[in-house]
Amino acid sequence: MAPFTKPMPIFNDLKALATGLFVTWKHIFRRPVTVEYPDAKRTPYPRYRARIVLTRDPDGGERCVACYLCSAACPVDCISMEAAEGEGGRRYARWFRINFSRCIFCGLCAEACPTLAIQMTPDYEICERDVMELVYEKEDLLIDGCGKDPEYNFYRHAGIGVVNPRGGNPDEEPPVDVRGLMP
Amino acid sequence: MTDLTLDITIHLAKIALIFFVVLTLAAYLVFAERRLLAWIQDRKGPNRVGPFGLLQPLADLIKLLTKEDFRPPQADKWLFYLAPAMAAIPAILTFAVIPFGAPVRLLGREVPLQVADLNVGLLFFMALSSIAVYGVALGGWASNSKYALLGSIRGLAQLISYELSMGLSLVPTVMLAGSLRLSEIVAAQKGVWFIVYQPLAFAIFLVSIAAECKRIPFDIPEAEGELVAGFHTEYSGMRFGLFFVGEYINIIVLGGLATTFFLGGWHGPLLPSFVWFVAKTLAFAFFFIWMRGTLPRLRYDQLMHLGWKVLTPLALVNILATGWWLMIRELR
Amino acid sequence: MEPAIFYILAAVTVIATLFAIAEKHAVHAIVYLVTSFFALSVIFFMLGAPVVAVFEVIIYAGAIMVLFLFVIMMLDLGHPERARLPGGRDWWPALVLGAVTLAAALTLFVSRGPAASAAGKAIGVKEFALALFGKYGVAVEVISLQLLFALVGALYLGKRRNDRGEGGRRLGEGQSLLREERHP
Amino acid sequence: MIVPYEHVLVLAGILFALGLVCVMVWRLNLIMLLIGIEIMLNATMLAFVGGAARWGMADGQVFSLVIMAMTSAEVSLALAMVVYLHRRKKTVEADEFSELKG
Repeated sequence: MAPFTKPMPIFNDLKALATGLFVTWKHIFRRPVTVEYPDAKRTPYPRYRARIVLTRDPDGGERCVACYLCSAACPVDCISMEAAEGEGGRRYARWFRINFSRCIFCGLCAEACPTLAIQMTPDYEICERDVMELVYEKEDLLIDGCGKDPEYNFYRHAGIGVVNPRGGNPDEEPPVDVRGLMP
Repeated sequence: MTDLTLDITIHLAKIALIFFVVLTLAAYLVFAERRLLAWIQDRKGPNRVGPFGLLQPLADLIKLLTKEDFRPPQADKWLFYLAPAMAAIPAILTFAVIPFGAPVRLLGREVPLQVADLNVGLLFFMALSSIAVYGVALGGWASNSKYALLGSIRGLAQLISYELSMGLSLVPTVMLAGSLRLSEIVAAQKGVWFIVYQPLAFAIFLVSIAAECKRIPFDIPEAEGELVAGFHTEYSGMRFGLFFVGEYINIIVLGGLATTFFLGGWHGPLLPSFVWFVAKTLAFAFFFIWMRGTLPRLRYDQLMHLGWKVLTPLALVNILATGWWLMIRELR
Repeated sequence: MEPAIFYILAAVTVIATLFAIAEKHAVHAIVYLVTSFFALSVIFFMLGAPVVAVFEVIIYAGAIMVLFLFVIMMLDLGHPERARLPGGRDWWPALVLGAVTLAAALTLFVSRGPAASAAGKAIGVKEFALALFGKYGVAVEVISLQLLFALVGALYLGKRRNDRGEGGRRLGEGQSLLREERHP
Repeated sequence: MIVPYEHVLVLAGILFALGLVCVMVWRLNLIMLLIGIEIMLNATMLAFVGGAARWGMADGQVFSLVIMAMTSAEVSLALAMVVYLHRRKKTVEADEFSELKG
């Protein structure tokens, strides 16, 4: 490198240092962006993903049909339930449990739910001293309202139960006898 | 009251005053650093304990005192217990030779505001700063942990390297003042501060003391992100607190020394001398915090390059130039 | 009062040195030795040599012993269980030689007795500096040349040569050591 | 001069003897050997400083400073040697390096 062909790099270095110091100096007097949480609370957006609830029909019945799709979709396996059948073949969950100490609030359960029963709410303040209190049972999860889609009613679209036995519907083949295919 | 008792009383009072003021300042420097860094980063910083968070140092102290005092089972017991003290004591001892105010008249006698006016005051400071290496080195070695060992080896190399440029940058001030006695160095700056004559030496000294007290652009010995916490990885509770408070005492002491050597010590118009000294020292502390909020950490090889290939030769050239200048002034 | 302090410091020096040479753990030995050097430096101060006292701390305690510590830490020599302890045959010549030297010192002590001490005046920094750079200016030059040679020699020894297998791989080790050596 | 010069000399003698014993006993360990040399040099310095105080001349102090400078040169070279030897044989025991023994 030939000397004196370009300005000495030390001046550039000093200028860079001074620039950096000036930037931080300006920031000292800038207004802090801190929200002092317990005193001042920020309103989250409506689609914020926090505490999970089970919603009800517009008629007041439970939406959940205990199909296990949310449990299967859950990446950390924090949802468990036991299915039961009411009169007329109406399925429901006998018990339904979400372990919030495991839940990562990814929202995959709400995506998976065919009946829009499981939904996420913006309520993010669910800390507990005792970890066992984070295991929410069905009574804790079930709310009275119908959540985000107030018009939706799964059983009104689908009907309850299967009317005829398998293959008995008009445009349906009889079931294949798997044993009959064997040599 | 005889003269001797009075002397001893005044000395003890000065020592107690220095202990109290320096320790309080160090504790509040931690708080000030957290607040200032927060402002630089557009945050608010600790403001919950007491008005404006002013009781935060007390809360920190209580927290540190009540924490578990843990010693790794494989550690070297005595050196592990000794190292934090070795780090903190030299820092506060250095204050013995710093004149922190003009002599005052007290009980009918002239009392210099300085604990010990050694005729080798500057060398005393150099000696103590070279002793401060042991706290870092032995603390890291005695922990018997690989991060701590790496941190302490880095610390050793860094402290020794920058001590050299620090000492060399102080030689011109000694040449100008004609004495190693700190009170005479301050007296020589009554008219013009040495920073006017020696801006280069001041810059070298500033960078070197930043490296000496392991502040952020030079915090290689404790680099979080590489070495967990460096040489004090294994320390907890009040032993860690001693390392920590030693670091902040070091900032105050080195700021006071920079004031003494280059900014005219306690000289200043209007206000009392003590206030001037504290104000200048705190300005240095503020500068260090500001630097911490601005600059990223150097790499190890960059640090060594800066110390050995830039600062030390520059300081040597500066000594030579000062010598020539003084000789020419003498001849005229 | 000052003689009493001198004797206490002398005792500290001797005991710390004794511990240092009896310690098989190199790092502990260095810590003891630093203690001994501290006491010795205060003795120097009391003997009216403040500059030597301070340089004892700066150079001996602050640089040379740190250099030892650095090498021990870097080469991982701080394992007393791995070190070979001196055997019995090593002790005898050492004890004999030490006893002879000690006896000579004690003879000196006994034969002359405490003579009246001359009132030597303390030597100030200025006087010391005049003697160092005036009368012994050549010695300073010689020493500086010697330091330069030591620097070059250490540089040569610390350099990793590439013709030996692993050369150049662990470069940082040798380099950082070299940088240490320039300090004293 | 706070104490008689003889007492200073006796202290220096004891320190020198201790250094000598250290060198003789720890012949195997290069590090301890160097430490012994340091102790002996310190004893010499003490004798010089005591002499300077006894006769009120700065010469003894100058000599102790020269000794210090010499020691730092010596130690830096010796430790560089130790590092070099450790790199060759992974040990610092003096007996391992006896290849030129006849």
